[in-house]
This record gives sequence, structure tokens and C-alpha cells, in this order.
Amino acid sequence: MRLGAKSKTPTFSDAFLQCARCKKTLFRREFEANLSVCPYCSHHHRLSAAQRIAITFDVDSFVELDSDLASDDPLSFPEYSEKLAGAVAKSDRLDGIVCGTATIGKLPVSIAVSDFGFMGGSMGRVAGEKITRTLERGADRGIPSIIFCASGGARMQEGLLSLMQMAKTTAAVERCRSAGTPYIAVFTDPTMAGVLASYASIADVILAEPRALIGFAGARVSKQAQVVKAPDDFQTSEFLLKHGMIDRIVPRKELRDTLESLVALLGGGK
Amino acid sequence: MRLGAKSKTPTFSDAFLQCARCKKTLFRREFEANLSVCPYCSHHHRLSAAQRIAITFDVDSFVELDSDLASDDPLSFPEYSEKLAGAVAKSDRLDGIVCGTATIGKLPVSIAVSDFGFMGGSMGRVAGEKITRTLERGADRGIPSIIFCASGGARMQEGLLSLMQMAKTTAAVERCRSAGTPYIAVFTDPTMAGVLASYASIADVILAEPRALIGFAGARVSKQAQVVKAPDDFQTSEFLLKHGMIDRIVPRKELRDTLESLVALLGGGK
Amino acid sequence: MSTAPKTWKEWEKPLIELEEALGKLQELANRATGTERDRLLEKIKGFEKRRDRYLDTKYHNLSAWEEVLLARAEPRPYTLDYINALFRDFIELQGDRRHGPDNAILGGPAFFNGQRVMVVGHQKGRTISERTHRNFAMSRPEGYRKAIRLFEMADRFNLPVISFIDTPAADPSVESESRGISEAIAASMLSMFELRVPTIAVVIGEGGSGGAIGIGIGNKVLMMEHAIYSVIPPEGCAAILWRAPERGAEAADALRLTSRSALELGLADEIIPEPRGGAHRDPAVAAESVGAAIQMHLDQLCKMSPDALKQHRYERFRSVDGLREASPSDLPLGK
Amino acid sequence: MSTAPKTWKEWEKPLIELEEALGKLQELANRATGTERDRLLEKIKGFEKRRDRYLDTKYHNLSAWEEVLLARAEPRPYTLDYINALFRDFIELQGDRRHGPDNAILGGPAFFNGQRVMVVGHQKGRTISERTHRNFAMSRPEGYRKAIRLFEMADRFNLPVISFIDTPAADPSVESESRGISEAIAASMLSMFELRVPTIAVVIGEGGSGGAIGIGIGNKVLMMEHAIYSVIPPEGCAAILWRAPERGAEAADALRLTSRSALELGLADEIIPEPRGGAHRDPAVAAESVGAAIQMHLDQLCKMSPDALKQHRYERFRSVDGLREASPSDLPLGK
Ligand SMILES: [Zn+2]
Ligand SMILES: [Zn+2]
Repeated sequence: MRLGAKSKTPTFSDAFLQCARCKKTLFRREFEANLSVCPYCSHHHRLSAAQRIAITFDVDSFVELDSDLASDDPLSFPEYSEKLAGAVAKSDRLDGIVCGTATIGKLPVSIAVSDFGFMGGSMGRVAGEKITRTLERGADRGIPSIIFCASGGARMQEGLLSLMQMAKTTAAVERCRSAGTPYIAVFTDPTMAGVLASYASIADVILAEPRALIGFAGARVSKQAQVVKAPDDFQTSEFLLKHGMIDRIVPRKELRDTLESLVALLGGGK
Repeated sequence: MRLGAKSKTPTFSDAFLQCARCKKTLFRREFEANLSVCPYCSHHHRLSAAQRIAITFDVDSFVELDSDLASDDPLSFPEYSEKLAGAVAKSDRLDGIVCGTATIGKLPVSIAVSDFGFMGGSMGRVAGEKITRTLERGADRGIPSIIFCASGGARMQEGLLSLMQMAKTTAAVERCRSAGTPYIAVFTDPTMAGVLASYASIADVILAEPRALIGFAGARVSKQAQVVKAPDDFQTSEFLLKHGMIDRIVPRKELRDTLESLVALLGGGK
Repeated sequence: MSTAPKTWKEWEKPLIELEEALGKLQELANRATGTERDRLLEKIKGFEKRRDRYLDTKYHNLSAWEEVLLARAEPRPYTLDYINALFRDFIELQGDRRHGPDNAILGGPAFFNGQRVMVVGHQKGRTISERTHRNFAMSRPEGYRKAIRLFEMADRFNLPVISFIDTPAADPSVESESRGISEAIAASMLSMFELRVPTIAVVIGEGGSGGAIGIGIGNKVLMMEHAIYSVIPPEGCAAILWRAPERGAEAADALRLTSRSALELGLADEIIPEPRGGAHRDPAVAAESVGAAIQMHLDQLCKMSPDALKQHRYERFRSVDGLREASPSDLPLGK
Repeated sequence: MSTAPKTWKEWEKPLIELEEALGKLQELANRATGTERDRLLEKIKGFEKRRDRYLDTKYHNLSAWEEVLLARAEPRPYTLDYINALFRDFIELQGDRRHGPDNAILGGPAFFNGQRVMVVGHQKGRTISERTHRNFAMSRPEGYRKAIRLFEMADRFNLPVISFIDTPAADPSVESESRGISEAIAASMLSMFELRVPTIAVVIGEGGSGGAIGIGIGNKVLMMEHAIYSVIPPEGCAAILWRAPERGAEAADALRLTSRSALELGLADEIIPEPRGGAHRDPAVAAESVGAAIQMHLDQLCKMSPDALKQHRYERFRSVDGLREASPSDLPLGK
């Protein structure tokens, strides 16, 4: 495992940092003990995949799989190889999705966690493949799948191949449905576009962290298309809850328990 | 068959009548040749079950079934026996639903037609039973079912037994779904309450005649509950189409052809 | 009939007086000693007997109209009270994936005596703001569509469905009609008929017409002793039939909407007895009875195969009115 | 690249001049006689050859960007043009049973060469009012939910599904987001994966990202020769990557969005050739080609069992990117 070898939190100094929302100065130790949630404004800062896994699943239960699947540049898209190499170097990982198996409350689950730090968590062939394998593992082993979403959408540098990931991952959700294995999605900041419009939105149960950005269209597109003025909470967790698109908004500190209960309640297999 | 032995159209004299909507005087012969649609304002006047069957299905193809099922008074509800006897005497029928088999474009169908003239087409035990048998016949024989709705809702004089007809008829729709036999509903004026909220609304295809009254709540209840002012077309075919609840509004003169095509297209059985 | 009560509190008046007297006696007894104390305790016992006798007599002889008023009474336990008492780890799931949350119907998975189940129910409110929040337990289309999601999930994950019914009616507003309240109710029933897991519906208070049966397609339909189940509110029935909504008590009689009538008509499978004086006098005992009844039926149903459960539910509602095999001679008006 | 055309009409200019000249010659020829007439007819033949040569050369060598402009051209045949040409007794069914009609996606049952099928497709408009009515073929959530209803009906009644894809994108408005456009697209794809009838998707013009693939889960995915299929509009791609929407032509190249690229990448199963100069020059011939291709694939698919069809569709999309069995050594960056 190379989990989070180089992951970073918003820096200020080594001992302090600044809340990305209210800009207050925070003790790093306290902040991290508080799961990277600001104690003043309760802003939920983004987590790396490694951090997420550490605070969510049973200690040392995570076994990473498919970590050797590496994104490549199938279309020879301008500047893509360089960007990809940069992301790999920065993260010491080959793709933004970390997946494998773990336990929660001692129950086995198939999991995937998206790292927004890796090219904005965008979904190319490899991200789609890892999500698909995660869901298929859930279906094949008769265990629940849990996916933490964090993505700007499809990775356009892989063109139509990226679009096809929407279909492929959806096909994997269908496998879970046929197998009768639960699939729980957690929307974290941000969950957008091609990811939202495929496997993310058709989970059996959808949880979201408070005030995450969640939407179909990028802000620019959306603004152009606006006849109706967008409400203040547009494309937030709260907006989605209000429109029935998610099941609960769960503060980070309750997320582990909620997932544990859901896994126990929805069980695995028929 | 005693179809429509005593059925009536709005009277004025023997040769003339008055449009119920625009009040213009109409030649009865022309009016009937025009399927009881006003040539001036195109108001679709209510039809008796007999008239409906005559203008819809292949000539002489209708075979009535279950005509001997008679409504009774299971709760000894005040004044119900008398009302029922009156309706029977007036219509020379035992219930408001006329059902059986017929052909349309030479293809066999299981059909039921509600007669608003019989106690407002209200659904008691017998109406529910006849609808249920109609749908079950469709499922069992692998042929499409067609139901013409016209009802004020459940028949309250049969109390909870009437409410149970909502469940029973819905169960019959489920049988059609399982059997893969199509079920087409036609909403005619009026289609309300317990009928709309059960078998009517879950047909595979829903057609409606223009400007029929269609709704869940009676006008009185609805008015009390109104926070929002009702739009002018509230509870009409046009309102339902605008809200996605029906598939097409079909003028009476095109209805036969539309049904014929649908029956041919959706076929029978898997 | 013009003297029909307007609220359940009317017949509780003598009771309140009795209980006030009891309270005073108890105070005196607490301060008294010796024979005086014994005398007071004796008196208290006597008063308690009188109270119990009154409750027994009154609550076993409520008129249909009084049952209506009691079924609507605010202190009665609501769905969440039963969930809190009988279920563990209930996780409410709110999305209908179409329009928005509905607070008049809630639901989610939970443990019931250690068994994984899906629970769905109408929820009333007690305070004014709760009631508004719950829309008086009158569900909008999104409530039924959320229920459908939960039913389908229950089917996929093999969770028995327990539904609690307690609604005056589905929401009849213009908005509800715009979003297809009729279709939502019908589709919810249809979805329950498709399930291959056990379903148990418990009418805990008001079983109000389409709004109630929309989540009421149980393999077993149970009713609390003082619950009602009706095709129309008696006031509405009186208004339509006699243009006299004030004749609700008469209509209540005619509609045969009590649990006893439903059992006699074969439309309910069991009556769950309530504690002396109604569920609200001892919610814990009431919940215990509900829990025991659910468990008993659940045990039976869980022995059946998925296909058998679906078929059983179909048969139950197909035959519930005794007409299935009807031929002319069965019916008085038949020829 | 700064000289990239802004509309397909730019490269049709020489053509228009040619055809004007042709028209004049024809007029002269009509009035001429004898050798003069022969000379003119000869000249006409020459001009026609030049026109055809121009069309052949030009239309076989369009740049990716030109393909984008052509795919968006208003005279191209739209879904309803193909339905009218190839299907009989089409009955449009409009209800989504949730919110309202959607005019950007239409569908219903119809006969295709005598066979009962379900046809669903995006619909563009030509006049300004048609375009507004069709919301520029940008479907709202209700369009996809209507499509789901039709897919499920097709499955129940054993009708193969033919979908025509022609949309710039799904509608990205605030209203669409409020009603769950993302969920609707995903659920529509999911529904197509569940089908046990043949599905054939034909990209006839613009295959615009999620809005396109939402109804694009075919056992076979066919593309018209001059259709495009892209994860993002090239202008949007250029705007995001280079903050220069005007560099759409470059992005179009990079995105590999032409039918030829899709075929090469294994993402399309067949390219349907268009008449010389594009489908709009001879819609009848174009429709004939589309019909023939559909019929050919339909014949093959109809031989498969319902379960095999579902599995086939899953396999197709599961393996489409060649990664299914990928191990590290397959990939350049793998370690
Ligand atoms: Zn803060
Ligand atoms: Zn008129």
C-alpha cells in the first residue's frame, strides 16, 4: 500500500492551518482529530483516499486491489501524458480511485474511494474499471459495496472511452441489483457530471456529507442555461436532499456508524 | 345482452337536443352520427356502455360475461338497497360495469366499460370484481385488456369492501404485468378518486377523451385543501397530459383506430 | 345523534375528575398513618376499581363515532413511537429520487427483534409545528414513491416489510394532483403486490381510504383495537349522502369502520388488543402487544417461499370480499 | 486552425456556385437544339462530374471539426424523419407518470418492416419555434423517465428497442437539476441493461455525452457516417483545457469524436454510409441505409434468447475499453 504517501491538508504552517471556508486559524492536531472538519463553521474539508479509509473502516482491514491498473493515454490527447505523469508523481499512485476490500463493524465490504487530488477525481478508463470491479466484487462475493464519490466528472482526455465508463459502471450496478447485494454511495465534495449521472445516482442508498458540491452541469454551463435563477443552495447536498435525490446528509463524525448500521441492516446476498 | 336497453342521451325533443356545453341545438341524427360529439364546440358527451362498445369494437364481436353478478348491500347501508334497486330498474342491468370479450381489428381483447349512468359508475364489490375478472381474462388468455373508465370513485355504501376493490383490481393489473399482456385504459368523463387511484392509473397505456374530468379529490375536498389556486384546466385530460399522467388525448372519432393500432402493436403474451 | 361527542376528551371528563380525586387521596394517604392511612388506601383501591370499571365499560362499548374520535386522538402512539419501542438501528431513508422528501410517510431499514426488516409508516405530529411538518400525515405523491423505493429495496435484500397505517387521507392538494397522487398510490399498491418478501400492515390509528391502503397490501393486515379503517371519512360520507357533515356519527355507524367490523367482514386478519382505556394510557404495553402480533405473523410468513408469499398476498386481496367464485345464486339480487 | 469554418455552409459555397451554373446550363440546354444542345448536355455532364468529385473528395475528408458542424446541420434527417420513412403506425406515448411531457425525447411502439418494435429518440427542430418546442433536443429528466417506461413496456411485451441518438447534451438547467437529470440518465441506462429484448442504438447526428448515452445502451451501437459521439462538446473541452472555446476545432481532433474513430476504438459496431454529400442530400437513401442496417442487426439479435441478450449487452459495455482483463503489463504506465 502506498496510501496517501504524499497526501496534504490545506497548509498554513506545520502546527496550524486555515479553514478553507471561514478562514479561521486551526490547530492541526485538533483539526485532524476532528476528522478535518472545522470546529467553528463545521466545514468538511476534502480528505485523501487514505484518510477516508482510515477513519471509516475497521483498523487494518483494508486490502487494496487493482492498484497496478494504470491510466494511459489511449487517444494521444494533447498534454495528457504529462498531466497524468504529474498526478502519478505527486500522489505516488497510478489512478485516483483506491479500491479493495475491508470490513466495517467486522462485516466484509467491497469499497472504492475517489481521491479528488488525482486529476480532480475524473473518471477515465481506469477509474471506471476500478469502480466496476468494486461493484462486481460486491456482487460476486455477496457483500455490500460502498463507494465514496469525489469527482469533477468524466476525464475528457480519454474522449468517448471516458463516456463509455458511464455505461460500464452502470452495468456493474445492474450486476449488484441482480445479485441482491447492497450498494451504498457517499457523495463528498465534489460529485459532478459523468460520475453523478452514472453509478453514483443509482446506488441503493445515497448519503452525502454536508455542503458538498453535487451537480450535473459545471457552474459555467449551468449559468448559461439558467432561465430560472439558481437558488443559493444550488448543487449542494442540502439542495439534493430537498429534491429527493439523496437519502440523508450525514456529518462526517457520524458517517462511520451510519455505514456500519446500513451494512448490517441491508446485509449481503439473498 | 340487454345493452343500453334504456340508455339515454341529453334530451330536448326526439329530433333535437342541446349540447351540454355550448347549449347549441343539435340534430339528434347528426349528433349520433358524430359519436355524440358536438359539431360546434366538440364537447364529448357521455356515452352509455352499449354505445361505447358499439362504436369501438368490431361489429357483433362483443360477448358479455359476468352480467349476472349483482351488487348487493353487504353492510345494510341506509338507503342503499333502494338506490341500487332504482339503478337496476332504470338500466335493466345489475351493475355499472359491462365486461366481456370482443375483437378490434379482428384481434381478441378482454374489455370492460363503465357506465356512469349506473350510480355514477361507482366501484363497489361487483364493479371491482368485474374489472378484476376482465384483467385476469386478459392475462389468462394472453390477450390485451381494454378498460373504459367512467366513475365518481369508490362506492361508499359498501364501506371498506369498496376500498378493498382498489387493492383487488391492482392485484389484477399485477397479473397482467406478470403475464406480459398489455392493459390499455381510456379515461372518459369523469374518472375520479378510488378508480383513478387504483387500476386506472397503472395501465400500460393511458388514453383520455378531450376535456374529461379526471382527478383524485372531489371538487369540494380539493377546494378546501387548496393553498395554491387551481389552474383553469385543473383535473381535466389536458391537465393530466401536461403533467405526464396520461399518454395521449384522443378525440372520440380517432379512438377506435388508435386502440386498434395499439392492440396490434403491443400484442398479446410474451 | 345530535349529542354525539366532538372529541374523545368529552368521555374522559368523569375519568379526569376521578383521577384528580385519586391524586388528592394519595397525597392524604402519604401524610397519614395507622388506621387513617389504611382507610385512605382502601378508599384509593375503591376509586381505582371504579376507574378501571369505567374504562372497561366505556372502552369496550365505544360507538363507531367514538372510535373515530379516539383513533384520531393526539396522545395515541404514532408510527415513530412504535419504531422507537420495537425497532433498533432504524435508519430513515428520505429520497424519492423524483421530487423531494415527504414527511407524512417515513421509512427505512431497522432491526426487529434481531431480524432485518424494512419499516414504512405514516407519521402524525403532536404539536402544531410537528403537525404542519408532517402535513397531518397526509402523504403527497413523493411519499408513496419513496415507499416504492423502499419496498423494492426490501425485495432485493430480502427484508420483510412492516407498514404502519395512520392517515386521515392522502394529500388532496392541487400540487399533489399535479404530481400524480392517484398514480403514486396505485403504483405503491402494485409494487407491494410484486414483493416476494413477507409484508405485514398494521393499522394503528386512522386507516383513511386510498392514502391508507396505498401502503396497506400486507400478507397480513392487523388492526389495533381502537383503530379505524374506512373508504371515506364519516363526515365526508355524511356530506355527500345527506349534505350534512355534522351527521358523521351516523355515517360512522353505517360505514362499519371499526376494527371489530373489519374483522367480521374478513378484511382484517387480527385485532391487537389495547391496554385498558386505549393505547395512549400505556404506550409501552401497547407497543408490546403490537410487537408480539408482528412477531407471530412474521414467524409464520417467513416459513413461506418468496413465490408463495407473493401468491398468498394476491389470494388474500383477490378473495377478501367473497366474490371470487360468485355465481348469480350467491347474491340476493342475482337472477 | 484559426481558419476553421463556423458552419457547414462554408464548404458548400463552391458547391452552390457549381449548382447555380448547372441550373443555368440546364435552362440553356432545354431551349437549345441539335449540336448546341448536345454540347450543353456534355458540359452539364462535366459539371455534374465535377460536383460529384467535389462531394466525394470533400465528404470523405472532412476534418473532425467539419464533422461536428455537419452533424449539427439543420437539413440533416432527424429522428421523426427516420420514423416516418421506416416505421408504420408509430403511436407516440407521452407520459412519464411523474412530471410532464418532454419534447426532446419522443417514443412509442411502431411496426418496423412488419415487426413490432419500440422506438425512442431525441428530436431536434428546424424552425425557431420547433427548436424551442424541442428544447434543442436537450432532454429534461422526464424525457429519460418516459424512456424508462417505454423500455420496461418493450420488455414486458417483447418488443425490440430501437433508439435514435441526436442531442447536443441533456438539459443542464436549474430545473433539470432540481428534478434529478443525473439520476434520470443513470436510471435510463440501468433500465436498458435490464432489458431482455434486443436493443439497437443509432447515432444519427450529435451524440452528446450523457444525454446521448442515456438512451444509447444498445446490443449494437451504429453510427451514421457523419454522426459524432463525444464525451463533451469540443468548444466546452477547449474552454476547460485551454480557456479558449474558439479552439473547438483542435479539441474536436483531440477528442476523436468521428464515426471512424468510434469504429476504430471499438466503441461503435458499424458505420452506416451516407449518400454522396451527406444524408441531407438524399434523406430517402439515407433512411434506406439506416433501415437495412437495423434490419440486419435485428435479425441477428432476434436469434438470441432473452437472457443471452441481456448478457450480450453487459459484455459489450463491460469490455468495450479493452481493460476487463487488464494486468499491469498491458499498460504503458503499469509497474
Ligand atoms: Zn471554518
Ligand atoms: Zn357544443
